[in-house]
Amino acid sequence: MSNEAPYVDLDDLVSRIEAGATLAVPPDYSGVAMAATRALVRRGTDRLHLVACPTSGLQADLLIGAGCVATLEAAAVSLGEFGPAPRFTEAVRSGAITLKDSTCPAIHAALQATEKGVPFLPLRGIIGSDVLRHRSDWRVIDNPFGAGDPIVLLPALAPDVALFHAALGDGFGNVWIGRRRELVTMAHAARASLVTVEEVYDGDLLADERMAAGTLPAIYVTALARQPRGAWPLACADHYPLDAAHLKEYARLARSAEGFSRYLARHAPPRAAA
Amino acid sequence: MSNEAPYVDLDDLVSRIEAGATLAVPPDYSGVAMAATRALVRRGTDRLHLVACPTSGLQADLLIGAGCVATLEAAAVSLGEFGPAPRFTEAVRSGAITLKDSTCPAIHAALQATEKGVPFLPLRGIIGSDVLRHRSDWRVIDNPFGAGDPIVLLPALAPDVALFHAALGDGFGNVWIGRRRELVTMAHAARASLVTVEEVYDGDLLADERMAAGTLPAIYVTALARQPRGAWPLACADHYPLDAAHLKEYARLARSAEGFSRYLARHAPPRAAA
Amino acid sequence: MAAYRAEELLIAVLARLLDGARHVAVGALSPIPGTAALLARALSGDSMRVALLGSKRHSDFTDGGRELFDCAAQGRIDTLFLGGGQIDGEANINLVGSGGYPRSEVRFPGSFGSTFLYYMIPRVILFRAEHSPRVLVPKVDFVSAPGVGPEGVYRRGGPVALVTGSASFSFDPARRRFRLESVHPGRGIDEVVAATGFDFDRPASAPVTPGPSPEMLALVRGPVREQIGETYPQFAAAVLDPKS
Amino acid sequence: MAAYRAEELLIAVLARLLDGARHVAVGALSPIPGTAALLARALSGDSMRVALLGSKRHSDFTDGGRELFDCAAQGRIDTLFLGGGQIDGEANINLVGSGGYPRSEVRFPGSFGSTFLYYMIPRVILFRAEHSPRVLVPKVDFVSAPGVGPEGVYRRGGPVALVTGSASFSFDPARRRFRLESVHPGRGIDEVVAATGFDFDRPASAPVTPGPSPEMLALVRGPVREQIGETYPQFAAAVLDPKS
Repeated sequence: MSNEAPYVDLDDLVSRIEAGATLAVPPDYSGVAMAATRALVRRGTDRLHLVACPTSGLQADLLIGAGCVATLEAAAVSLGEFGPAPRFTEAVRSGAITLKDSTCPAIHAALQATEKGVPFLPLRGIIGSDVLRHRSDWRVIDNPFGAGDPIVLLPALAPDVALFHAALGDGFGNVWIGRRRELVTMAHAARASLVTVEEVYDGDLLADERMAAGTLPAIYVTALARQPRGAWPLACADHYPLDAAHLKEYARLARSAEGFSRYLARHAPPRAAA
Repeated sequence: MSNEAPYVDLDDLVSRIEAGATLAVPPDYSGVAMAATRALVRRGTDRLHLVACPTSGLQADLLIGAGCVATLEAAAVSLGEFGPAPRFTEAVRSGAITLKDSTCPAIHAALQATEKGVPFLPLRGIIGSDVLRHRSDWRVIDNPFGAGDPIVLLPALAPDVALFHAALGDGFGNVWIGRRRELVTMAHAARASLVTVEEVYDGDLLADERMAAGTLPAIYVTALARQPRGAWPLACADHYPLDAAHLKEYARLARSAEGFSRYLARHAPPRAAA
Repeated sequence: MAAYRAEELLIAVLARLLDGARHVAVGALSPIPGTAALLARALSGDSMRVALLGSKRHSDFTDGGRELFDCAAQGRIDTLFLGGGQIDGEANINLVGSGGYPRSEVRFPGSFGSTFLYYMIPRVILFRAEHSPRVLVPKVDFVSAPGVGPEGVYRRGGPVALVTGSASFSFDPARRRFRLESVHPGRGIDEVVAATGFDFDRPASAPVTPGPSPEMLALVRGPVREQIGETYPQFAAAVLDPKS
Repeated sequence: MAAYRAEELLIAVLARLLDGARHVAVGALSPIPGTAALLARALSGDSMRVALLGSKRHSDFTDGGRELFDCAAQGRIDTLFLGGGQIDGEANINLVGSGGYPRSEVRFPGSFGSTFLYYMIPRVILFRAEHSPRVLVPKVDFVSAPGVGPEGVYRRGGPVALVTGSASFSFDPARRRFRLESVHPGRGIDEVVAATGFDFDRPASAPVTPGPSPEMLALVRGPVREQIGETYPQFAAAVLDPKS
């Protein structure tokens, strides 16, 4: 509960994500920092190694379409009910991004390896899949506690930055994430965590045991920005649902490069034009 | 949120712990089911493989003194401010129990291995200690992602039963554990979890996102008993602090076998005498 | 004209396959399987557990995104629905893409958790509405997860059935083959054979898949529709609403 | 007679060793180190973080018992206090027992997290109030954690100092030796040598350990006493209360 809470403005927040950084982001239902993502696009930060923890949607599609992403590590990218992620699909076809296809529990476990300070974590399944065949960074060993029992080892995944949106942050820099504990693992594994919050909580989130149970302590939070509707057009917990009309329109526009450019010009114009 | 909550009485609850079972219990500050422990002693359940997750105090001392424990796996056992755990110390001296000395993060990680369904988890440190020298069940391998980098592998630790006390349980069998998440790992790793609760929560703990964040879902809860002051003489979250006078008296009595017998006769008399 | 929609038939077929299941998991992008699971739960008198990925109300998980996978690894989930961009005759599934890798001509979303769950959950039910040679192929272009084996690899589950918009199949891992169990009303067996890119076992005459019971329809159009609407609002409104 | 108690001196000595620390962890059964950490935090204007095992109010952790160890593994904790039933001249520590294993004649509580943290936290400060040949031995009977090495084993931290009721030492891992830094008021250097079961480096004349400043005493007897009282009520009441 020590230290002044490091609240900054949105542009300052995203300026801490350097070109070429390994950037971890949560799934669409978990608190996506969409306002910060648009700020990142406006800024033109590129060559990102984007890690979806473990899947992504609009956020990945936007960053890929805007040319911010060099490498994508994910278990899946889609717009959910609104169909395939068009810029992702197109980037795969054109070879514009390097793919590290993964599977959900592998991304969780690889982040947990970094959380625990170990070089790898084992995981069942996977052997016999083409996911493994294309991951030269994964290893198969014989389980030292068994015999003739091959098992996959996943190397620790250490993002430079975790970026997400949460309902509440307090004046000490603690962030309430509720039961979205994939955000906790991301923050533990990342060297720095940047968080936008819907509201500032008046008090100490760690002082009330009920709130503390769902709180990521400030230890792991590098900087915060207050950003009402910071997840829009995606949902933010109990604050607002996703904006279905907007996502439908995005899915339609992003089908073509021209449509996507129009979308960007409207929602994330380059800084000079803003 | 399905299923009827399996509330039973205390004796029924502890009858589900069979002689010879591997029993996981939390540290003294985390919600210890002391009333259930006394019921277990009264019942005379023996040959337990007791796993402290990762340390224990009064509970382990009581079970060891009463002859319920064959093997103890722990990172430490002590009465904290009240001194050494006398029956534990005496049982070590006399060789009455088999010791599996461990270290806190090893117990956490070995439970996480079972939680994740993997046969082992790696852990840093440990090499060069006598803890490792006496654990023939642990292995050292060369890190497959490095070179000349030995690392310990801990085999998964799978308790038959986890036993603990929590502040709240609801009518669906969900249990509120707040930020005492070692209870979550224990319950995930154990085949069955038996829980005593201080109070029954009127409503669904998973329906309120603030409570849900600190809730162990009923999926992992095998049976519950309502047991007000169920952690006494240890503390229960915000409900009551530990009973220092009682612990002082215990520490004094338990120094001798006779004193301990007197304590047992008063607080956990055998069933026939009760 | 039938008294129910095509989707309602599929929901009923999938729900019947859940008879006796205790804990059913439904992955992302699965409105029909999700509805089937919630229907089966309602039919079980709420004694069945359902974990619906992406849902807050119809998921009991509180330990973050990994809990579904950890829970499956602990053996606490007995049944899973999975889809596939391509499925082949040995029940290999492809959720990644067709026409080359990594530069796939047609890219699917990705493997999600299939590369793990297909090995770990005792009963996996494959579902894909489209029944065509494009989906049901002789050999998948990318194996997100293999239907069987490999030999010697730890595995405690796998595919037991495949339901499409035209038919229901069971799967025999020992013979690595599907077997036709029933053909949906209005479809012919020859039509199914022609639309399937792989060979499969079949009885001389396949029974017709039974339609949803009135009780099922009432639940799907009533309380279950509302429940699934939290996670799939478009689907609940456009497909399940009797007024739409 | 000194204007402070022996415990208050030790608290001051330990707090001074925390100068510049950013995140200090204190294990179980450590009232004096715990008080020192809370004092150092107060002196830092609350810019230092303290994680006090067993405390609810003076721990920011919300991820269960493993978080302290995970947090250390992530490199987020720079300083740790550790005790030892026995400590030897190479800074090996024994928290398990003396006189044989497993049937130790004198059993200590156990290794706690030392077998991990001693390797992982950059600065570990050893503390033991009792300064006797029984505690400070030539070679520990059981190595809960080694002071140095073994060679080739991943290690990013270890012992930097040892404080006892009689003196302060620094530790040089390259030479595997302690060096006497100061002797506490009222103790003589010969007395320290006689009470230490291992050999150590020492200057020709060792300085006297400075006592607590008035500011330190005021904090320890006031707000810090109340803070430590949550975790160590007996200690706060019996030792730190100026009225006791």
